[in-house]
Amino acid sequence: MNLRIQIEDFDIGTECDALAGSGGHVGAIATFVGLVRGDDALIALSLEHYPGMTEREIGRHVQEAQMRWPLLGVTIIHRIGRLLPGARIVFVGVAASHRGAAFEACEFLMDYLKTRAPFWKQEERPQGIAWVEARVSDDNAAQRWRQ
Amino acid sequence: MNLRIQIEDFDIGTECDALAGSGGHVGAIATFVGLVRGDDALIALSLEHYPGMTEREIGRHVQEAQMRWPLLGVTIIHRIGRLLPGARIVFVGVAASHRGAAFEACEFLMDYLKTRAPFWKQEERPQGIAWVEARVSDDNAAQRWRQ
Amino acid sequence: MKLLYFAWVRQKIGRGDEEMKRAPGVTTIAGLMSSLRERGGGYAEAFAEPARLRAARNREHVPFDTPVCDDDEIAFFPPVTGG
Amino acid sequence: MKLLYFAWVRQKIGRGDEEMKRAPGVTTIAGLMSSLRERGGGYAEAFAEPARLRAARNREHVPFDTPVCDDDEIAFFPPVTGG
Repeated sequence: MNLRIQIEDFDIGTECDALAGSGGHVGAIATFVGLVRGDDALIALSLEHYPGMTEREIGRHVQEAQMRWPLLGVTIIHRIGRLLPGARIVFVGVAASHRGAAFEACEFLMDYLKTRAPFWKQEERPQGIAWVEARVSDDNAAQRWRQ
Repeated sequence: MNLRIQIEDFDIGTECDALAGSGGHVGAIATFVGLVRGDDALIALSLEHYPGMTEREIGRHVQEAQMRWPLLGVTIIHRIGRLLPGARIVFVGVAASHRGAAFEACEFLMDYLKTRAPFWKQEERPQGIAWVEARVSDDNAAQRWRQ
Repeated sequence: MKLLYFAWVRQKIGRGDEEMKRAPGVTTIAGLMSSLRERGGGYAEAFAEPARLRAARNREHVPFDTPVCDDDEIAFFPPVTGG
Repeated sequence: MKLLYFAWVRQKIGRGDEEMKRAPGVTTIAGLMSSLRERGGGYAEAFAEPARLRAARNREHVPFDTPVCDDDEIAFFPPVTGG
């Protein structure tokens, strides 16, 4: 598992190469890249996290994914700080022998990250700055994995 | 839609950058990279396709994906020719506003590509070279989208 | 008519494509397969078991009872295995 | 005790963390919230509506009736919004 919470941007090709490894066992790499959307005149998105707790909670969900699916590698990178529209904000990459496990684990981890990971977001718009409230629809997406 | 059947390798970072665009509308990029697995002493995998028909059939499935989900971009690259274990063989990247559409369309397109796209594969092993037969389990994966 | 062969069909026949003048009696893909099989040799091998083959007419998958015309592109291949 | 504040809780209080000596009467997170609210000012604002807050003890989400010890790290924050 490769888990980083960082201010810096990341390089998708480098992360995929690392996930591919050199053993010839990896047949599938599913990745997800989240970008800051410039909807509703968004100027910037600022992310804050709880250092230590964020890594621990994400790590626990990676372990859960590793128990559920036969995975050969997981990389999660989440950026914090002030990000402009179009900026990369999150990367999840999952390597497995077969595509089903890679896709499902990647989506499982993203649903968790987008809803219950210990991050707080602030949106900067022409009319001011506001904290983002927790959303119900995202919770539903994460909830389906509990069934 | 960006669809290429090619002998050459591809660069995942470049493809993701192209999918991200510059409009600030893309919030989610789901990608899949397929690699040649070195299982059972595989020496090489050789792919053959039906030029013209392959592009047309894949294009039709991309259109179907675009009707099913609100997509902002689709890139499909499929390599042909002789590929060694560990080599990248296929890339599917889907850009959308939200992650659900990106994930589902990416998986839909991969299920199609892996089962019904007009490719034929030959496996080279120490004991000889053999054509790969169509598989039933893969057909089932593609079939679920018909329900 | 232009004929295309892929995978082991191509290998058995020994070529990937050829031009062919449609014989008057050949009106369907099934008829075309019979006439090709009668050439013997690799053709006889390639078309020995129609159940192992699929066909396309002008780059569309079609059943064997599909009519063929003089300027069609007809392809024969095993069931596709995907990428 | 080490206290941590995130997001608007941090903003209302005006700091992200502080050390605090636990008063003898404070035995749970709820008790700690009451004692912080009594400080007035930004603290009173931050802890005015407990329903808008969540708490963690030693980096684990916990309910408000969880006991607290002298060397705990206690964090207060709004419901997480994910990444």
